[in-house]
Amino acid sequence: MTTATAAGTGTARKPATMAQALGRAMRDAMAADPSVHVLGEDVGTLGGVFRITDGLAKEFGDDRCSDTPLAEAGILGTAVGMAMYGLRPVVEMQFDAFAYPAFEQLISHVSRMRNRTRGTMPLPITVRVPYGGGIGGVEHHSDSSEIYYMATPGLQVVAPATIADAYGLLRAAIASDDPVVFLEPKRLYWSKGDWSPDRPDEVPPIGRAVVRRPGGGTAGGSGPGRSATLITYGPSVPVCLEAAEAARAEGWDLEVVDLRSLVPFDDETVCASVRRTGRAVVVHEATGFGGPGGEIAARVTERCFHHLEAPVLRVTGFDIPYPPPMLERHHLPGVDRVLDAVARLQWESEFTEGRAV
Amino acid sequence: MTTATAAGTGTARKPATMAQALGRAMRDAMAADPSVHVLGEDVGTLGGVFRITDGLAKEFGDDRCSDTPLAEAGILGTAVGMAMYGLRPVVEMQFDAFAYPAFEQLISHVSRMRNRTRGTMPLPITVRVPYGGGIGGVEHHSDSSEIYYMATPGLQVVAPATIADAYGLLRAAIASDDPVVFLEPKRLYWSKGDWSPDRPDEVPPIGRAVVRRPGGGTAGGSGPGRSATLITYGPSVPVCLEAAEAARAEGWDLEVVDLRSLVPFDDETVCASVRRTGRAVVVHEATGFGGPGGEIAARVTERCFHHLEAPVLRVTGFDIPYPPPMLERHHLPGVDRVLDAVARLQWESEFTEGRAV
Amino acid sequence: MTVLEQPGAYRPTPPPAWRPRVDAAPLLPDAEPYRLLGTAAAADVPADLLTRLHRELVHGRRYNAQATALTRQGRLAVYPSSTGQEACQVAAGLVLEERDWLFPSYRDTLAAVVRGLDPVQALTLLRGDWHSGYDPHTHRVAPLCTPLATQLPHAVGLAHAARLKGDDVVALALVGDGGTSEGDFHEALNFAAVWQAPVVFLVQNNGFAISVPLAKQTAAPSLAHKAVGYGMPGRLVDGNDAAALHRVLDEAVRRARGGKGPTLVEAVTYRIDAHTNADDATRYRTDAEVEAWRAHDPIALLEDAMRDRDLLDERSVEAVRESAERLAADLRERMNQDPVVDPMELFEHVYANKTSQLREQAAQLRAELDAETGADESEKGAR
Amino acid sequence: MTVLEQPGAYRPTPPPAWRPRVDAAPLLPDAEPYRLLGTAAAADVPADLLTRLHRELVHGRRYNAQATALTRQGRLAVYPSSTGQEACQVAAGLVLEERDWLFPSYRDTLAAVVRGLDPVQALTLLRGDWHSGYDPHTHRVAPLCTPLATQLPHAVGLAHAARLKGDDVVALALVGDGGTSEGDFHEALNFAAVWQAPVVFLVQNNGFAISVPLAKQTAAPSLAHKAVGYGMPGRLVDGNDAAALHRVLDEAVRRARGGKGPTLVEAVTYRIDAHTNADDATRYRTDAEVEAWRAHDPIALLEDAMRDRDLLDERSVEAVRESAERLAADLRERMNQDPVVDPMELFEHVYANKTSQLREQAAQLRAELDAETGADESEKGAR
Ligand SMILES: Cc1ncc(C[n+]2csc(CCOP(=O)(O)OP(=O)(O)O)c2C)c(N)n1
Ligand SMILES: Cc1ncc(C[n+]2csc(CCOP(=O)(O)OP(=O)(O)O)c2C)c(N)n1
Ligand SMILES: [Mg+2]
Ligand SMILES: [Mg+2]
Repeated sequence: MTTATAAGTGTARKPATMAQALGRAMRDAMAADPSVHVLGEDVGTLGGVFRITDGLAKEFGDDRCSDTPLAEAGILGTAVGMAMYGLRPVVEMQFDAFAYPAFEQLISHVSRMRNRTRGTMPLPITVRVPYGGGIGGVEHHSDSSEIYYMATPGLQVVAPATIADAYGLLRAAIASDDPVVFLEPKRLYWSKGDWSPDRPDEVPPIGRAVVRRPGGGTAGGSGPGRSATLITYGPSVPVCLEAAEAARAEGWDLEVVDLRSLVPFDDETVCASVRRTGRAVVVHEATGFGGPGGEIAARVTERCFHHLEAPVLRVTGFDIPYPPPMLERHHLPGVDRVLDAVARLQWESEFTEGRAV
Repeated sequence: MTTATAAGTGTARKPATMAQALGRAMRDAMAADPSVHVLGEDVGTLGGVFRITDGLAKEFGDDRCSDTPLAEAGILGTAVGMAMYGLRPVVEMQFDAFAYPAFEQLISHVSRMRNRTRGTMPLPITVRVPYGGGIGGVEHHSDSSEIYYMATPGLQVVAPATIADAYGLLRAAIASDDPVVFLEPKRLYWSKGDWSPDRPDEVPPIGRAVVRRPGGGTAGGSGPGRSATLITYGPSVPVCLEAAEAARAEGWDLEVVDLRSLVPFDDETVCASVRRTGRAVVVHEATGFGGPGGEIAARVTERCFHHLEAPVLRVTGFDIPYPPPMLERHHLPGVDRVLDAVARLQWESEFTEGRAV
Repeated sequence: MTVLEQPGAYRPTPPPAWRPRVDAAPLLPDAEPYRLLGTAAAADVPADLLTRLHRELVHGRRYNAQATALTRQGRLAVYPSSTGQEACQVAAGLVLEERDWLFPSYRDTLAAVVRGLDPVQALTLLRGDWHSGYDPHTHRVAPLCTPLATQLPHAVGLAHAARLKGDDVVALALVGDGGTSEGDFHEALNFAAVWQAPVVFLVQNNGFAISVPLAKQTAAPSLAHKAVGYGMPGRLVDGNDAAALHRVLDEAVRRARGGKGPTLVEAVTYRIDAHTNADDATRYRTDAEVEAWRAHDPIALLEDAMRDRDLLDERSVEAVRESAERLAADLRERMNQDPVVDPMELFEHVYANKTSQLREQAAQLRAELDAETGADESEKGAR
Repeated sequence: MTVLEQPGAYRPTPPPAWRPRVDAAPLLPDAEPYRLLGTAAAADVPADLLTRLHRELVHGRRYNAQATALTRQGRLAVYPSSTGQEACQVAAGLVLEERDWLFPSYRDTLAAVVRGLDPVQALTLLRGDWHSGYDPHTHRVAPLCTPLATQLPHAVGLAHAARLKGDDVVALALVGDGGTSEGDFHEALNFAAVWQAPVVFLVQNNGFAISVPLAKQTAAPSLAHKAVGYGMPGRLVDGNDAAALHRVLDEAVRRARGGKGPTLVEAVTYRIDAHTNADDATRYRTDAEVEAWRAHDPIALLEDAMRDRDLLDERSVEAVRESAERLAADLRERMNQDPVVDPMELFEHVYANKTSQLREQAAQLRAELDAETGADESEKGAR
């Protein structure tokens, strides 16, 4: 399994997993603010099926970290009521596909209550969703459903890819007065990195993308050359970093932009990179058709049309229900497919003939 | 209210409404195939809140057209069971937003059962959804949620814009062995056209777009000139036809492509038009960010990049919850906004100076 | 069901008792709806309560008539009337303390008005100028809820939160007979019972969900019989008997406040008007049925009981009617003024801070509006 | 709840009776779970039924052990064991006619196997080579359902459809105690009762939903008490007493078949293993609790009762054990073979006909696979 360590800073003096960083973020938020409450299925005694909430019930009591009855609409619906009364609920959906029963509450209430009440009743709810595949989960355990949330005004949609972001973005999500769908790439839960729980790194706020890997040779706006931008987020960030590394061998110089949040979307950072490179590939696990990549490609194209040497391409999951474990590797966008897409970015125009694509 | 008559064929010898055509489609399907069953809230005695199922319970009995208890997941979930036993349920969701409670059944079962069972258990279910705005409905009565369905592999997504299509596509949807989300543009329910219930027009199958308005002057592939393609569907088709008419005055020659179905998507027809015109605007009511337009713009760009004189633009609803009745006209994409977008298609390059944009 | 007789003595070690079994009997509703008016016990209802109820019922009926009239004048987009159900509305509006919360559906503007909300604010959704016309905190009235039964978990969550904070707050949530079929009803009641949340669920069983009669909605002996399945008491009450309703709700609210958990109350009533002004009720019910229910009118029931106790005379009836007319006139007048709507507000409340695309879109609309105004101005100038 | 006494005689015209009121009493479960084994009535259970139940219980236990072992060998991705719940599984698997339908959850592969499904096919989902390993029509077993309670409306719809078609078919749907909290449970039971669909709901109340004990799941006297709220009978049965379960389910199936509508059966049992092999049950329950339930083991219970009637001796026990071993060995052997998976199948069943983009994507994967094979071949060639 690919890990996020590629983005880390070297010697793992204090190696931490993303799971630990997420748990710590909730712990610190609960310690700092008594209105933060965690609820969901198995989040208490068990500490969650991924153990992300481990220890919270013990430290803060069952009332602050509560096992609920097994009903996702009920969980989110009661969280709405709690938020109406001034609490900051952090809700865990056990797996991505098990958030679907809560869809009506999410769309018709969570996303709209602030607007409905002219700002007088914001709902500071964080909906944590372990999402994506790559862990060998059977049906319904590997969905990537971010487009459903992205397409719903009123929701923020956040997906960390690094351990520092897992902590920093989750703290920011809990502190946000707007509801946040917080997508935790479950196959990065056990990725390790150098991170200090006592002095967690400052990270940019929700709504800001970061260039995880600047285009080496051509950085600084020196024009397209043999460079391109990989636009990605969540579990695909490590894949893109690996692809960018591998691409050096082919003579490509790839920037990797980690979106960090899909809503708000950071056009500025993304478009600055694409204007630098002139080419872009969007990479995500979710299915392609109607998925996030369409929006991203379309808005980049609207804004950077005259800088583009080639259409923005997409490397995504196939347009199929998520496959069973034995076949998922064929579905997931991996390094090879990213490199294939890069190769299709119409380099011919600038080629010295004879170099293979 | 704009109507679809613009697409009609002249003297309304037998004027029919889209509502009538839809009702007739169900009636004829039920008469032709005893396995077709209609179910939903108020579809029986009342004939539905839009009267689309009027008369069906009387003609075919309560068992063929049944009022259900008030529970959308229950309606769709029992329809799944009925389809498992060989029936062809046609389910009515009373309004677009009231389909959300059925989301889990739709995503986790309706869309996946065929795939799950390796094709041995297809689910020929039609989910009729009165959708979109423009009827002065209060909150939750005007949503456009097609992206949620488009992004879900296994579902077909159909949206008629004409009376002939309302009938023909609904018959095709009911006859389809795959589940279909059938989006009925509710503000076109009372649009009138010349249509014969006894000899309904043949229409192309689901999955085929049609050019509703060919580019007059430049038709036949004579290159871009001052032409562009409006790509649209459902309630925005009449808007685009009106815009195309108005655009003549500005010297623009616009083709209007009616997608008819979002899934399957007819790349061929759409791209052929865009290659002819070199410019395109996607028009729909749904919100822009993460909406259908992103996918459409992205795939057109992927396929037609070197034919494009300008980026594919989008004219959509704003990225806000659907507005209250008194403000909805500001939200809905109308003729003016379509023309504005057309004007922004970077015509400068081919301009004789001095002509205003 | 005792189709199979429980056989005699049991010899093996019985399985461990793993939970306290509560006794089901006290949770079951009585077979007949609870009633006060028209019974001997009506004599014990405090006179001032009856007077208050009467005043609100008469005002409420007039309010419903006025709101319906406003739909005909195009001043309301739609109105779901509570005519015939005023007793439920009034009792729900009166039974709570100021610090408590009310969770109404689209049909329950009257309850909100009884609780103190300005009717113009209460009608904002139905007028069409915004989704909700009031700050929920001012009168502790949640926004009118349209997606059926979805407000119930909100009420549970709020009541639970209040209890966690140590506040003495009860939530009262309204739902229709149709709404009880939704999954959210089930989940809300279950959470409430497990959490022992201080919440009262009032089902206004008005016999229909739009056109669908109760018999197609449920096969249960009564909706109140659902309560035992969650471990909370279920009460059945005559929904047209304002005094009975007030007493049953008051009892349930006290129970909740006392830490004894939630109650489900089913009020059997009838929707005299069509579902909304847009509905044609003759398609699914007979005039005879409506007439039979008119004979069990909540105002008439109360007035009879008050006359029995000499609490009502022509003068006092007239006085209440007059004040109802004044309220109606005021409502009519204020609703006849065009509300001030600002299209730019569409972008204001989607998020705490506008996203960049909302800023772009707001600028676009601003420009369009300016162009419109500019065109108007120059047109005016030209004339 | 009779906090408020129903007052005396009622004078006004009572409101019209608008629906037939059913009597609640027969719908309520008994306070104690129904039991046969260990009671005098066990003597009347047909000997061949007991022998059949015994054989299946022993096979079932061995099956569970084998499947769990296969997770350790990496041959199953995950296994939710039904050890301790075999009586529910076996009774559910045996009680139906061939034409009837079974709706299992992820935990109910054993019931499907008892019904005749090949265990290798039943385990396909959990092995990870496809989402479902069998054609549901061959044994009339719906695909194992993972999203909790979502299979219940399917069972209702299927049973309803069969009845509409005039077919004499009953559906039996399994769900866990946790699953009863989902909205789909509520909606399914309500539809079933309103439609009088021939369906039986069997709740395997094994005390836990993963780590969450029943007391945090419901405050109800029992889960069977939910039935009255839908207007169907609720039965409570000892879920470790195979004979009692078989009788109660048989009765419910007959009732459904006879057009008398649905039944809710709650079987009180216990999950002896962890939730799945991936779960650590020591985090949320004590060994003492598990041991107490082991003392109420379904196989031991049945064997004791059979010994009382001289229906079991060492030889017959040994024979059953041996056949169980043969089944396990066969399962082990067949599961140890790598299943044939074809990546191209990913695109085959999404729609009846592939969309153009699925064709494109299939071509892409085909090319990738060919390239891989090509690379392999040339590597081989080089060696
Ligand atoms: C989730 C959902 N589905 C459907 C509707 C459409 N709808 C509005 S009112 C109504 C009937 C409600 O009946 P009931 O709960 O008895 O309340 P009543 O209108 O009688 O007060 C329906 C189906 C809705 N508002 N929400
Ligand atoms: C809709 C949904 N939410 C959450 C889950 C995750 N999950 C799988 S099993 C389980 C517990 C189920 O408990 P119960 O219904 O009692 O059945 P048991 O596992 O005890 O047989 C949970 C929460 C799921 N499968 N589906
Ligand atoms: Mg009603
Ligand atoms: Mg359980």
